[in-house]
Amino acid sequence: MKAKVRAKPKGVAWAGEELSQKQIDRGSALQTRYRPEAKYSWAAGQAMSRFLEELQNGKLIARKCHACQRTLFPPRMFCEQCYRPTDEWVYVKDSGTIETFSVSYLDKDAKRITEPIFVGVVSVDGASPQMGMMHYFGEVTKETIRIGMKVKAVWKPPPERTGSVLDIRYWKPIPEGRR
Amino acid sequence: MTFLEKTADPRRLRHWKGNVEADYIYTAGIGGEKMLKAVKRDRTLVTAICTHCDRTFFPPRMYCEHCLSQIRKWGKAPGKATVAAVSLARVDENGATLPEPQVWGLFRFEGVDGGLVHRLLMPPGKAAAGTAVRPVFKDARKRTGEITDLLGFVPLK
Amino acid sequence: MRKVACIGAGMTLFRRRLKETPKELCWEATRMALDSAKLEMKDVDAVVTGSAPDAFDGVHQKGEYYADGCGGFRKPITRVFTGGGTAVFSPIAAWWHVASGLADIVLVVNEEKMSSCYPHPQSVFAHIWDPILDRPLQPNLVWIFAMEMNRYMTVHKIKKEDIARVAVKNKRNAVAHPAAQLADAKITVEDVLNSEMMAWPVQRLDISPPSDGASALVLASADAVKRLHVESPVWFDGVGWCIDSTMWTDRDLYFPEYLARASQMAYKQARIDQPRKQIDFAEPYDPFDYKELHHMEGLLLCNKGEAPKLTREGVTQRDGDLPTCPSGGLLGIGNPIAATMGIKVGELYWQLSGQAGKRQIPKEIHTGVTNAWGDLMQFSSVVVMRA
Amino acid sequence: MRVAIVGIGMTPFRPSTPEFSWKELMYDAATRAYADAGVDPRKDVGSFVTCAEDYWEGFGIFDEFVPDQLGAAMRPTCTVSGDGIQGLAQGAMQIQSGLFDVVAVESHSKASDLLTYPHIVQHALDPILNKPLRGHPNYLAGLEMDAYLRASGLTARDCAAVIAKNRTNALRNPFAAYPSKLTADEADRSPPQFDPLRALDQAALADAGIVLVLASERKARRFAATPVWLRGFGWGTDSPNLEARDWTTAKYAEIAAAAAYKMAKVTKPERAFQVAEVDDRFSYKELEHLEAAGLSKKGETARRLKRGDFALNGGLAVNPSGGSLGCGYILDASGLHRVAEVALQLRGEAGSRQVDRARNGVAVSWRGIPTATGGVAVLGVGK
Repeated sequence: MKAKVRAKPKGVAWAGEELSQKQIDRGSALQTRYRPEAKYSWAAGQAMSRFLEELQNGKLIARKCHACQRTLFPPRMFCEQCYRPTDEWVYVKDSGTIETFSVSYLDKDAKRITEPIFVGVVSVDGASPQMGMMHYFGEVTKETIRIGMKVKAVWKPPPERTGSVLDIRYWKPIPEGRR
Repeated sequence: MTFLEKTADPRRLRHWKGNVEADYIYTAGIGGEKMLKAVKRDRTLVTAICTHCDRTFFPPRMYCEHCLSQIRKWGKAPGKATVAAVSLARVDENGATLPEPQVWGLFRFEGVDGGLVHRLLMPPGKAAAGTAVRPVFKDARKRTGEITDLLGFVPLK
Repeated sequence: MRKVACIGAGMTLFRRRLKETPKELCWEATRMALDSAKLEMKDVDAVVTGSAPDAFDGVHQKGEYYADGCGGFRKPITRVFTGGGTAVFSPIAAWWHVASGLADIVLVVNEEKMSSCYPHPQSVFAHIWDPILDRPLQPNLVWIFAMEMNRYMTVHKIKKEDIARVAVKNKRNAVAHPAAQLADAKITVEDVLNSEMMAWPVQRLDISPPSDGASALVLASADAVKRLHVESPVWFDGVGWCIDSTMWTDRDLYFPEYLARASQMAYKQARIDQPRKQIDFAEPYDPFDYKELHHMEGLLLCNKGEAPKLTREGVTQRDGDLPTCPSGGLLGIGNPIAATMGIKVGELYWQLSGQAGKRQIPKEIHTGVTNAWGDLMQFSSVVVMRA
Repeated sequence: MRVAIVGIGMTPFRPSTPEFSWKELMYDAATRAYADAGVDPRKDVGSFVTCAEDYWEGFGIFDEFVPDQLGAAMRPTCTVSGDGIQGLAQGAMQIQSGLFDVVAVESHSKASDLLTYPHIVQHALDPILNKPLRGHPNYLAGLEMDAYLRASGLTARDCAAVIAKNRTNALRNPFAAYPSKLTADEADRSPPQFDPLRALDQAALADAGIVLVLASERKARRFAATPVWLRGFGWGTDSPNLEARDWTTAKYAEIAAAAAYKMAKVTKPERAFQVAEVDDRFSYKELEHLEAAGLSKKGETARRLKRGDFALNGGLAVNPSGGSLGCGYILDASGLHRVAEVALQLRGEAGSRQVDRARNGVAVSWRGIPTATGGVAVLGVGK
């Protein structure tokens, strides 16, 4: 279709009144401020309650589906592929493989930080292939970290654990040949 | 039920706390500035007039919600309003009992589509629909261009 | 299945911060779309709207709040929401309003006002993650892209400069778009590669900017197209959408399988079995430069890992054999999440009806495809349109 | 093309459900619906629709967290940020457009996960005009009740009769969270909270999940259960601006009902149905919705209520489930629950609350304050 090329779409008015940060800061554009109180206490439920309990014990736990034979990590009470309840709890190892990672110079509010955060996905030994969790990596540099690197969880000491993914401080490299 | 096993020990059921909060700065927008700047300046309540529908709106907007025409004509609401509905809130948004009921009203202006939901500043026992009222404002120096520049409505007499 | 056409479109400027309220942005886009279709609200049977997280605009149930700006006053109006995928999904929802026979003329309005939340829209993105598994790690949105991009680059051994070429192409294309926020006629690959490192491998110029904006479309049945004597309707030939599992840490991020499924669904309806040959141009969703490549592969426009090569060879330039993002894309025009409908489905409409002005693809075009992508690297919506 | 409900699944309503995550609650409801329909979601269901809002759930993009527990991973799935009947309508249109033969529609409430409900409702108000005035947002229901009662001639005592009827109906519903043997006199003495609105005029929050399986006419007859035909549906919105909307008539319900009745070819709604599940988020809303949906003529509602017309076997059973007042208010899932209850009644599977000879029924929903949006679904069995 090339017949009727118009300079602009029919009947247009590209509307929009741009404001600068200055206009906001000085209040020359009227504004109303508000902070919602939006607080939650999510029931962790069957699968995540047990997962958190085991983290506090310094262990990682998964659920096995007898139909597809997968070991599902993080654990869930149902298998999303077979659509049936999962069958048993199984412990998996606290070692694994870096599937992907980033070296972040941004914090959660997009503020710049100078000491980068090493973060990524670690697939966990003992779970089905490529099943894992997001976490931090430590004792690495941006030169040494790579996809495929073998890593092991560094746990907080038991009294400091609360039943959280943060009970693992980070995952550190396992020297080659020491698995 | 649906899972093959569930814990029967309620102490093992965990909860996880969090929020979905941020700070917001809402711009009053084209219609909002039209209204709030006039309140701030000289306590005028500006109306929007849709010449296509032949309707007058308060609060004023940049478009008519009936026909989506752009509003190009502005007017002024009467200084007098009528209470169309009343409610006495006895609890606040945290569920706490208020020492005195807050009186809320729906206010209508004659010849104007719309009106305002705001506070009715009179004793709870006397608040009733049908009361003739007028708006009251903050002192000029304290006005910030927000809806709270309007303190509420008081009975005419 | 009734035939459905797009007969009008509109959008606001995309800017970092606009004065208008979300309602007013909706109205501006809606008014422009109605004017372009020469219609009024009395002609419209139903309204569909799309917007991404309520937490951007900062209003709970924001689809209700801004409904009047979309023409929702005393009409059936519905908001659909599939994360970033909403940009191409709400037109699909409007499509089924018409295809089912329920409505003849439907308005689609998408809006996003990201400048309302402080300190940064990215703070709000913290809430899109799983509260127990992910949020304790205080994630930043850019991590998603960095992790996916790294996986994609590593699996296919892709060089960063081949990804940067996408940002350069789109920001240059955007110069011709009247709504563009970050068009740059002079940008080079070196500029992208030298821009600030945000979260390796993602740099500042790999990213589309957060924006305020709205866009709107008018959809009509074949009967209505005839009745209204529409000059150049653009027909919806196929629609598709698909979501992958929530458990994103259990998936290989190198290829968007869910997009391939959504594409197959749409191509089947459009009777397309060789997409690379039968599709003349594409508007793949490009919030980040590598995403355009990822989506070209997911749209089955090339083999896995081949998209960087096509880009390097100039195939995807506006005057190339398979132009991609002739609009300028999210990278060049801006990224008010759901409102990017105007530069995806909207651009397909403008291009295929010959109304794209300076952006008009020079070759003869008959068929275009677009997609949007959303949720946790998990969802895609696809629309195929024909002149 | 006609569309039928062929599968119904719901979890019991509970004030809280600490044993389930939101995913597990949804799985529970979906499993029951698929078992009822006799379908395998991985093979037989073409598309999935969920009705949810981010702030109800506590997520930025709740859509992410939907597919697995519905059997929807790697399938066409979407969120409707709306009421259950709006979601039902989208599912029906997907079938009517020829895309799919079977669609699952889900909605749920995990209100017990939400600690600051009144604040969230306040957060839905216009940020410039209303939000800065703060306050518990139910003052809006108080204002509307005042406006409606004076315009309709109904009284707070009539509203108390609604509360008593629904809480008592709920005694016959094993899934209800708030059944009680309550008289209108007792309800009338409930302490005021947003006068004229009293504590018991407000339905209490509950958790529950609802899933319906829809099928095209072609497929519907292959399922085990009696198909319940979705004969008509509609939805509508009045002005979202508090100041500009109608405060004495539920315009959205009028618009929705007009569309649904047109589709279902219902010309005399007040005589067309044996059962109606009508939004009763607040007691007065049941009466307002009955009138707006044409189920009771304005001016006759008080008399008909007193005469018992809306009782379980009074001619038009209104909220035999117990409604939101008796079952608990489950946010946007309320609309889907109303449809589910009507469908169970029409199947003759409503147990001790079964309405005699129920062949045709209607469900009316509302999205709650501060919205002016609702839906209507007309259901029937037989040809």
